[in-house]
Amino acid sequence: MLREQFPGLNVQVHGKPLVYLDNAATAQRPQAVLDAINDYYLNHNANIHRGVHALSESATVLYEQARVSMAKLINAPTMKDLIFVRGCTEGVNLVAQTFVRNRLKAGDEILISHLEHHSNIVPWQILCEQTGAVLKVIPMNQLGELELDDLDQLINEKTRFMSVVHVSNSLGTINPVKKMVQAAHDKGVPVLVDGAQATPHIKVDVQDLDCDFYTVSGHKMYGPTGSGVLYGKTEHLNSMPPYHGGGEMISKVTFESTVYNAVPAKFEAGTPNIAGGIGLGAAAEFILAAGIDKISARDHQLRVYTEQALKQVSGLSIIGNAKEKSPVFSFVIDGVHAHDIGTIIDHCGVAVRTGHHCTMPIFQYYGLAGTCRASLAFYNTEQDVDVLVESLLKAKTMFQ
Amino acid sequence: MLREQFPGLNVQVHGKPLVYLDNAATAQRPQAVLDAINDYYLNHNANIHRGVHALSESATVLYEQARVSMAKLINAPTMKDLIFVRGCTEGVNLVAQTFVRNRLKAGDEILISHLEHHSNIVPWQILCEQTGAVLKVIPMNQLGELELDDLDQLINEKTRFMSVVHVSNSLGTINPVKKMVQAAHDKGVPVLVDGAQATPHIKVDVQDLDCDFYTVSGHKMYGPTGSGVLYGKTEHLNSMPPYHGGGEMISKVTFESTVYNAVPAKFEAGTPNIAGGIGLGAAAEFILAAGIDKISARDHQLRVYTEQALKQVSGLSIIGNAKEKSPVFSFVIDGVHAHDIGTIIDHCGVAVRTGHHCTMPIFQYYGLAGTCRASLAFYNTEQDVDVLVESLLKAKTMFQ
Amino acid sequence: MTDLNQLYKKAILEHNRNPRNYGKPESWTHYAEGLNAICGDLVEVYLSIQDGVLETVHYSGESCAIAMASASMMTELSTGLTTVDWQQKFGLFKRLMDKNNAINSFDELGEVNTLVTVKKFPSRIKSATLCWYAVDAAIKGVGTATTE
Amino acid sequence: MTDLNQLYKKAILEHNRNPRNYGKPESWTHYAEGLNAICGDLVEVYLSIQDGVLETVHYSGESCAIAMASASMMTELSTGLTTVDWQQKFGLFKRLMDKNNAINSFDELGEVNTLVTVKKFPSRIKSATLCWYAVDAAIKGVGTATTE
Ligand SMILES: Cc1ncc(COP(=O)(O)O)c(C=O)c1O
Ligand SMILES: Cc1ncc(COP(=O)(O)O)c(C=O)c1O
Repeated sequence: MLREQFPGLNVQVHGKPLVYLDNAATAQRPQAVLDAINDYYLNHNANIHRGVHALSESATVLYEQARVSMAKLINAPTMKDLIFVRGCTEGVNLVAQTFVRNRLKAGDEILISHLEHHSNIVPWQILCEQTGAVLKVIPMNQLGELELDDLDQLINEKTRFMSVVHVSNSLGTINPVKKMVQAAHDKGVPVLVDGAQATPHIKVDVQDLDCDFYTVSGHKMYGPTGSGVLYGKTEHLNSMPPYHGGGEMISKVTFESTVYNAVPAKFEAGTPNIAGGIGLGAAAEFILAAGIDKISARDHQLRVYTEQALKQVSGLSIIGNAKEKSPVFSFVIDGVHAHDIGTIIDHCGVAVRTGHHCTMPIFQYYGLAGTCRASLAFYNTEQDVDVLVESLLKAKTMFQ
Repeated sequence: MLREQFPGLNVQVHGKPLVYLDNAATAQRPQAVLDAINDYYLNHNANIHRGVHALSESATVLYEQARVSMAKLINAPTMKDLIFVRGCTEGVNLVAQTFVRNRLKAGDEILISHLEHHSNIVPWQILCEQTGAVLKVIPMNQLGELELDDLDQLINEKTRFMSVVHVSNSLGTINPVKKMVQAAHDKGVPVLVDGAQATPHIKVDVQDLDCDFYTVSGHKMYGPTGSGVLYGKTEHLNSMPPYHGGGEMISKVTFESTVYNAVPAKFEAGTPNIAGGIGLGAAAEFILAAGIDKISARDHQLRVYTEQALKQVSGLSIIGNAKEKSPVFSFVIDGVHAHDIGTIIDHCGVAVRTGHHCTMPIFQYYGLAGTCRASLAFYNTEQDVDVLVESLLKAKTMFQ
Repeated sequence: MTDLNQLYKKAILEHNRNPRNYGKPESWTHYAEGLNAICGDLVEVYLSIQDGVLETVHYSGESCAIAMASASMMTELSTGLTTVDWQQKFGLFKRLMDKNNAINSFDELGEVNTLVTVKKFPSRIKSATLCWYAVDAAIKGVGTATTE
Repeated sequence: MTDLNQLYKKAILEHNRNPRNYGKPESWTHYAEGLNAICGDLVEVYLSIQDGVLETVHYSGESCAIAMASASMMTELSTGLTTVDWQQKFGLFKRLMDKNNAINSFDELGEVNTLVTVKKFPSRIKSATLCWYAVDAAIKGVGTATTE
C-alpha cells in the first residue's frame, strides 16, 4: 500500500497515532525520497558540474536526471526549461525581478487574483513599489471561485503580466488556468501559474496550459524541503538577465566583463541544494509511478467522504465550496476559535493548520481572521477523517 | 576517531578506496548531520513557524535551535542576526541587492580583492551594471597574498562597500580580514566577509572581526547542501528592505499594503530548507564538539606533510604559497595538463578538482587556464596524501 | 488530557464567554493594535491614562479563548494601576509565561495566574501575551505590537 | 587501467606532443573561440575558406591532451574538405562521442576514431568536441562556441 511508504506518518503525538491533515503546508515524503537523499550523501557525496572525478560525475548525473524527471512530470518540452529553485516563493520572485521588472514603467499593471498565497502577492507589491506599477486583482465569490466574467476588461492595454494560482492552498479551489492563460495571451500578456498545490494533486501539463512560467514547490509534492523548479518558456529564459551572480552561471569571468552561461545554468548560481534536487527527482518518479490520475481519484473519494463526515459537527461551516477543488477543508465552528480547535485536536493526534494560511486577503473577503484547515493527501484514510470528526466533537464539548 | 563519523568516505571509486581531496568544492558530512536530516523527516515532518500542532512546534524548535548553534559557532551577538540562505552565493547577492544597491549612484566604487570566488565578483558586476558603480580590485602577489600596502588609497571617498574573501578556495590564502575591516571602517565603509572556506577550517568570530556581514556556506562546513547563513549587524538588517516577498516574511497583507515581519523572518520568505537548516545546526554542533582549534591544528599537520610529500613529484609547482593558508594545494605539473592529471588520478581513487575553481581572475594573474587542486580536511590522512603522490607519479609516467 | 483541561479551565472559558472591558470605549487617550504574525489575530487596546494612572483599559478584536481570557483578565488587573506598576506586573507576567522556568504563580498577578498552563503549549504563548504587548506599545506611544 | 591506457594511447599522446596545424597562421578568413565553461579551457580556430573549401585549418590554445589531440586530428581531417563535407563528418564525430550509443568507429573519420574511448569518460567528452564546435561556429560566422 502506498501509505506504508511514508515513514513520517508512523509517529505518535501526545501519545496518539498521528493523523496528518496538514499536507497543504508541507507533505510527507516517501521512503524513496529519503533513500535518494541518503544515497547521494553516502555514495556520491561531491559537488556537481565542475569535477572530472567519478563522484562528481555521478552526482551530476543524478542531479540532471532529477531535472529530467521533473520535466516529465509537468511535460516540459525540454529539461533545459527547468530551473532548480528553493521553492515556489523563489520562483515567483525570480520571474518578478528578471522577467517582469524590465518591462514595467509607472502606471503599468500586474494582474493577480484574490485567491493568491502571499508568495504570489508580496513579490508583485515589492515590484510595484520599485517601478510605480499598479497591482490589480481578479475578484472571487462566496464559493471561493474566481469571478472571470470581467477578465477581459481586467486584462487591458496597461497589463504587462498576470500571475495566478493553479490550486488554492486555503480553499482548495482549482482555477481554470488554461482558459485564463488564453485570455491573457489574446491580449499579449504573459502568465505565471503558481503550481505549489497542483503537482501533488492533479495532472500538470505546461505545454497544454501554454503558460509562460510555472512554479513547483518540492516540499508540497512529497519531495525534500528547499527544493522546487521554475519552468519557463525557452525564449523567455534565454532573453532574461541572470538573477544571482556567482559560480556555475558564468562561462568566463574577468574583472572587466563576464560572459553568462547557457540556460538553465545562467539561473543557478552557486552550489545548489544537490541532495534536495535529487530527492525531488525521486518524488517526481514516485508520482509518475503511482499515477497522478489514481492520486486525483483518491483525492476525490476523500473529498466526498470528508464533506459528508464534517456534517456531523453542528455549527461547522466549510469556507470555500468551489465545484472543482482538491481535498482541502477550511472551516470554522460557531463559538470555538480556530486556534483553540487546533490546540485541542492536536491532543487527539490530529495535525491541522489554523489561521490565515498565508492568504490574508481571502479571509478579509470572508470577514474572518482565519480558519481551521484540514488538507488531505492520497495517503490519508477514511479513518483519519473519522478521528478528525471525533476530535472536533470533543473540542465542541470542552467549550460548552 | 573522527574520520569514522564520515560515511561518505567509505566508497570505492574505479575499484579503489576513495581518497577525497575535493573538500573545498564540498565537504563530506558526519553521520550526525545525516541523522539530523532523517530525524526531521521521520519524526518531525511538518512545516515550521505557522502551526499550532505538535510536529510543527517541534520542527520549529529544531530549526531555531540550529540558528542558535550557528550563532554560537561564529559568535554572533544574537541568533536573530542570522538569516538562513542557500549558501554563500545567495548571501552575497542578498546583501548586494538589499543593502548596497540603494546606497549607490553612478561613479561610486565597490571594492573587492583579486582572490575572490566568482560568487563574490559577479553579484557586484551585476550591481555595477544596474547602478553605474565601478568595481575596484585589491591586487595580489606571486605568493597568492593580497597586496595591502595601498589599501588606504584604494578605499577612498567614492568607496561605498568592500567585500572580501576570508580564505581563498583556490590557493588557501587566509586573508587578514580583521585588519582590512578596520581600514574600511576608518573610512566609514561597511564590509562583507565571504567565509565559505573559513568555518570548516578556522575560528570565526564575527564580533571580533567587526565585519558588517559574514556569509557561511553549509555544504563546505560538513553540513547539508542548500544550507548556509548570512550574518548581518542588527542595525543593518533592521534597516534593509526585504529580499524575497512571500509567506513568513510578513505580519499583515492586504492588496493595498503589507507590513513586514521582524528580522530574521523578514528575509526568509517562503518555506525554507528546513531539513537543511536542521542539518546545518548539527554540523555546527559537530565542529563545536570536535573543537575548531583541534581542526586547525590537524589542518596544519596535513599542510606541512603535503608540502613535503609533493616535493617527490618533479616538475610540480604549487600555485599559492601564502604564509597563512589552509590545507589547499593548487598545482601544475610540467607537460601534463590539469584535466589529464584529474582523469588519471581519479582512476587511482583520488578525487581532486581541476580547472579554474570559480576564480578565473586568479589564474589570469598567473597566466594559467587552471590547476589541479587538492583540498584537504581534518579527516584526511597522511596515507591519503601518499596515494595522491603515487598517483601523480603514475600520471607523469603515462605522459613520458 | 489533563494539560488540555488545565489550559481550558473554567475560569478561562468563562472570561472567553464574558470578556470584561470588551469593545471600543467612547473615549481614550492611548491606543495600539497587537498583531500575531503567525495566526493573523489582531487585538486593539484603548487606554485612558490620567496622571500616570490607567483609568480604564478596554480591548476589542476577535481571537482565541486564550487571547480573549488573557486580555479580559489583564484589563481587570490593570485598571487603576500606575503605568510604573503596570510595567512591573507585565514583567512578572512575562516570567510566568516563560517556558524556560517552572514558576507557577506570582501573588501580584491574582487570577491571571490561571493562565500558567499556557506555557506548556509553546505555540500558544503568543496568544496569551499579545494584549499585554499591545498595552505596552500603547503606553509607549507605539502604534503596533507584533509577536514575531 | 585498460580504459585509461586506451584513453591516453600512443597516437593521442603523440598528437598532444606534436600538434599539427598548431598556432596562429598569418592569414585566415574565419575565426572563432571555443570556451569550455566547466574547466575554463579556451581554443581558438583559424580557417581559410575559399569557394566553400577549407583550405587551411589552424588552432591555438592551451588545453588537455584529449583536446589537443582531438584538435590536431581534426585539422588534418578537415583540411581540403568542403564545408558541406565537413558538416557531415562533424555529425559523425558527434555520434562517435555520444555515450548513449556503442558505435566504435566510422570509416570516414580515419585516425579521429582513436578518440572513441573518450566516451567512456563522460566528463571529458567536451574536451574532445570543443575544437569541432569552434570550427562549426567559425564556419557559421558565430564568434564563440561554448560547451555548457
Ligand atoms: C499556493 C501556494 N503558493 C506558493 C506557496 C509558497 O511555496 P514555497 O513554500 O515552496 O515557497 C505555497 C506554500 O506555502 C502555496 O500553497
Ligand atoms: C570562497 C568561496 N566563496 C563563495 C563560494 C560559493 O558558495 P556556495 O557554493 O555556498 O554558494 C565558494 C564555494 O563555491 C567559495 O569557495
